[in-house]
Amino acid sequence: MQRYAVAGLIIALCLTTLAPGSAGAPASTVRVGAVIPLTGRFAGGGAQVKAGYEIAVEDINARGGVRVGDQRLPLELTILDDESDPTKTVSRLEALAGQGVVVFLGGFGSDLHAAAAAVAEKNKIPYCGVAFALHAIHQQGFKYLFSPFVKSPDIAIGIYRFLNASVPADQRPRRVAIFSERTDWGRELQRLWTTRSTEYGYQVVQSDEYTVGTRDFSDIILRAKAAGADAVFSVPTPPDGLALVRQMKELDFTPKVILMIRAADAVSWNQALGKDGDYVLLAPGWHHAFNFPGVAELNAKHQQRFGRPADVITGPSYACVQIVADAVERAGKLDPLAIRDAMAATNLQTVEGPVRFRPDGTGIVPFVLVQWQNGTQQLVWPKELGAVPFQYPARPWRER
Amino acid sequence: MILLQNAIFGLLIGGIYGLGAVGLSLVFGVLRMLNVSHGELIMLGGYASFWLFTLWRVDPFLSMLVAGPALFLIGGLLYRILFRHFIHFPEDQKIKNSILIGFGLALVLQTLAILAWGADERAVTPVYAGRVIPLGPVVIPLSRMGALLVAFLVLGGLHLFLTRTRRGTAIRATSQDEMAAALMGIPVNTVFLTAFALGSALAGVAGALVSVSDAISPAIGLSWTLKALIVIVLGGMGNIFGTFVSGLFLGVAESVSGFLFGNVYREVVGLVLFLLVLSLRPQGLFARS
Amino acid sequence: MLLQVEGLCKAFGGLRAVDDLSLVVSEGEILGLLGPNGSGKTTVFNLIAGALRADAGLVRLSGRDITRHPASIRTRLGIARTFQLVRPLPHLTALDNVLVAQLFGRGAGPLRPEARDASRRLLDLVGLGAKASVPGANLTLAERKRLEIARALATHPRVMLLDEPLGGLNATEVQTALALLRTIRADDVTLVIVEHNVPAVRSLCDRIIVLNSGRPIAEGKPDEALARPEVIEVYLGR
Amino acid sequence: MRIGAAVRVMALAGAAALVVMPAFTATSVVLNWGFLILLYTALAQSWNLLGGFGGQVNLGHAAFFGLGALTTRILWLHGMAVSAALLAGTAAAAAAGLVIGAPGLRLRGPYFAVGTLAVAEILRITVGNILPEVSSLPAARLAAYAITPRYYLALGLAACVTITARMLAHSRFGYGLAAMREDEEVAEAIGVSTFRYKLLAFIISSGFAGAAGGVFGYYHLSFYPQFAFNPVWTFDALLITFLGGVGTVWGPLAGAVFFLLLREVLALRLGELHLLIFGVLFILIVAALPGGFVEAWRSLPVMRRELVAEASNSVADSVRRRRRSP
Repeated sequence: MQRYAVAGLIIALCLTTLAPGSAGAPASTVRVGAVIPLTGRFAGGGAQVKAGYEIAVEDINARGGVRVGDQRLPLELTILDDESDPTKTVSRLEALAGQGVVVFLGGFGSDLHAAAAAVAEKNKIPYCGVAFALHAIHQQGFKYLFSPFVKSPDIAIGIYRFLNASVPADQRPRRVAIFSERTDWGRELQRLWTTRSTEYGYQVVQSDEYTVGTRDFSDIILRAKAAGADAVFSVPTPPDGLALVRQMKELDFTPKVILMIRAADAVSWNQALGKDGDYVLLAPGWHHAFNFPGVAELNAKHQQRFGRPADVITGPSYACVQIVADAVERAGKLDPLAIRDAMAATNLQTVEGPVRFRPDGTGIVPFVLVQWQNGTQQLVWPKELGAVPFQYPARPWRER
Repeated sequence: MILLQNAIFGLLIGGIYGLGAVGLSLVFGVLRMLNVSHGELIMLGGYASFWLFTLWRVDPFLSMLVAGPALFLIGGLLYRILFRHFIHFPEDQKIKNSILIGFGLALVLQTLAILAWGADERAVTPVYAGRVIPLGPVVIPLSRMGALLVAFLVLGGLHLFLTRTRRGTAIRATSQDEMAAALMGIPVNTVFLTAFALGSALAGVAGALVSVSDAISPAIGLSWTLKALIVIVLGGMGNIFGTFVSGLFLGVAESVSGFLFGNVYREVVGLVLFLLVLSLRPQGLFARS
Repeated sequence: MLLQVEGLCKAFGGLRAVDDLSLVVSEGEILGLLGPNGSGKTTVFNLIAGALRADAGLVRLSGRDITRHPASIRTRLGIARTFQLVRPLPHLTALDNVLVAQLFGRGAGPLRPEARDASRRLLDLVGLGAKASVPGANLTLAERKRLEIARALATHPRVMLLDEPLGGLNATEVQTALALLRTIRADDVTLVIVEHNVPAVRSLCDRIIVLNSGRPIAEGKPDEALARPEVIEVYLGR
Repeated sequence: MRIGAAVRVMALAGAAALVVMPAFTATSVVLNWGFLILLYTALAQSWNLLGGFGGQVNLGHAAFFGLGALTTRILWLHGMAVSAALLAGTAAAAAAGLVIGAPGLRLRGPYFAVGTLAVAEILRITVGNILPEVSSLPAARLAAYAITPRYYLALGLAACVTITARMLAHSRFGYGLAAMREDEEVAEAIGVSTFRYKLLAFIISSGFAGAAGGVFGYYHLSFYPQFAFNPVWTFDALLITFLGGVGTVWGPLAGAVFFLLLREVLALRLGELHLLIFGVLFILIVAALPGGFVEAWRSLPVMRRELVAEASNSVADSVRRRRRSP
């Protein structure tokens, strides 16, 4: 008997939550929707994105909100979790679209972005997302997709330019091994790194593919070692990155340069690896040492909330909201199409520097490289944004 | 040489596969329940080890001694609160409902872990991590070798417990025939509780080892549960020794085939081997006949 | 010659459960299979019904070789069997238990009301008419035994293999069951029975075969065969 | 009887509402939810055909969903009509069911379950290796995208699978499956060719899973081909079936409505906590109704009768109670 009471209660509860929520009186706020992975495999990155959005919305609303035509409206941000599952991304974005959202903010991770951008395109609602470097998404003729974030083509040449500028010619690494993840992004970068290598004076000597979630990299590492590679480029997920570093140490393979985009983005990298995490380079698109206006305030707020300066993905996420607010102001009305056009014409100073968009929606943003030095992420490139010296070559594991 | 090195790494990974699966196998063998949140219990064990190390620099091999008992208690509680209600259901109902409860529990544990500790990947790197024992042309990583040894010891201890102690014998008797055990005066309800708690404790120990060799995050549970399922079926359901050996077998098979067929197909080849074994020995490698 | 077995062999590991067994069953007779526990009686049933594959030997039904046929085909050709440890389909009602057999046995047809009626008549025949809607798992042992027989009958068998149909029944139930078996025989169904109840066997069977260690040691009319010294030795010797 | 009539009326009304719904809702969110519920109903029911009616727990169902999705999507994007592409996807999945089922169904119980899981994982990883690029609808297709036809496809498929299940439950084939589920050896002994029946059920189940995958491939804007092979498709189907009532005709529908609505509503309302609450409610429901929704519904009249009996037979009850006390 009690069983049925419990069941009945839960079902009743579900029905009450089903009742339509407040539709929101039109035009009293600027409604912005974001679907972010807060649980599941991308949750770590999603948390950084969420922090950026929330702090930015808070800041803008503290300054009185967004001027739309002749009135000032606050931003109203709805954040939903998609559990790192693209089907849920779609259904939840559709739910937001149904609630009268005028702009979407993006989540984290290429596959979720790919799903989300298409929903935005279909609903004709502008979409501003960071934390995905996959360039292929931008090559489908989408009109509503904007991403003020560094993309694979820039990453591909950026690392070579950086090495050529930071390391004297006689000490440069020459032989590159690519640990290539078998995903579209991994392959995109592998292709670009390989094709652009010779013009900058490098040779890709080894290029092995692996699948996400691999636990044993010894064959790949030993082949790279045997090929005499002195630089390793890769875009692993955090667990794969951890495993790679550990096994490189066990197999005593210390290339002079270790580039691990994405895996080393989170501050937990250092906690997980200690000294072994040092010397690793990452290309996160942003760093809290940037000397652009607003960065110091962002860092202060982040420090207050999380006890550390803003994370590398938090900055670009913050910039997204700045760009959206600016576009809404210039559009002068809460019309997605007008906001889209305004966004395409963006020319704004943000926490990630001056941002403009190319016709394909990719942002013209600085390419940055960050290096783990003594347990902290230090900006090492570009020089004009406050970079510290690049520690080179990586010290052999045994001597740390 | 790469092949040999590969095989060694595979063996070390396989030890964790085996230990991760043994707990699930024990619970299934005795209770006929499939706890699909087993991977989440491994995750909790991993976090225990991570925090003990990060806050007080406790060595992960010591923190196993905390993670195991802690998960023993948690497992006991979970059994008392959630799983006990289905224990006297017919077998198919038991399996069905334990899967459902385990699914809900997995969601709860994952979300709690994110709320408490964030979603970032965690791992433990003690000072000796990455040290190796050179052995001719190949190397044996120290910490992972230690993990394999611990897995052996834990398994041996479990074996002794099951064969040499009264309670262990009661557990084995109950897994053979619940009704007969009850008629012989074995307190089957206590046995069920003990077996579930013990299975959880094994997950805790496995989790502590995972934190040394792998990454811990709230989302890792499902992949460990799936791997454990394959390992226990490969070894023969409910056979603890078989489970462990088939873990080693799977680890080596994956690594070696990664070398032979390309890294991206390592898991595929491991699974194909699994299916081959099933087709030749439909009751698993070490089934009790 | 309805059923014919030639040189049947079956070993489990090192144990020879059935060892070069040959026997024949004629149309309309009741044959008893006797023997101490472990003498291979149930294995013989399993081999004839197709639940086990023979290592060697032949099984023929009306001269047709069915040694390689799976159990379901043999059932459809007219061999029905009951199980020593009764096995009703637990979640199906008594009626549905019989109905499935009706639908799939020899001369099976589609699911029509007539099939259900026929099943109901069979339940009535075995005296389970009142239990038609009770799930198999909820029947008593005697009821399950009768359900097994009704289920086997529903496949319209030519020969029925009954594995200890009287086991575990009390005296009254045994009499009811014997009456039922005679009725079945009167309907031209040939019966092969494994049974330990010697008085029942004497009164029911036309002929018996006594097995020991998978081999026949005596054959003939019940009284004669049971009086043979080999048989007495096997039963009483140890 | 009265309840039976009420159910029939409700079912008819519900079906009518589902059919006309697109005409009345302006927002696509409701249709999206409707679509997902119908898709999951179809997928869960397709699992139920083998797992529920036939008792063969298939943990590799995602493989057939994925094959259907992949085949349909590729053919459709290459210019084939959706209907033809869907048929091809269904056929591909059914064919795979034959190829995998013929050897696989010789395994029993947990060995079959985990064996199919392994097959699905092999396919998932291989598809991920061969087709690592995201499959997005081209801009032109996006511009022409409408949810309504997808919704009707899902509705048609869900109806089709449910009707199949209903026919199955009342057919000779269904009786054969039931006998096999209860006791394979007995089923053989009464003339059921268990292997043929299992295989046939497996093929039908896979075919419908493929059709569901095809509808998904036609619906989803952008996903990695590998994603349709993800084990969550198996587990969601299994959970929904278990929750609603395994081996029943209406269980998958009831389970899908509850599962999807609760999950999506909580996700919209509760932000970060939604999975926690979902998990807790899920556990409570399972603890309260361990037999699933359909069984609970069936026992409702019994329960009501007991309630009435308790009220009217209070005298008899008290006598009984007195007798019990020494």
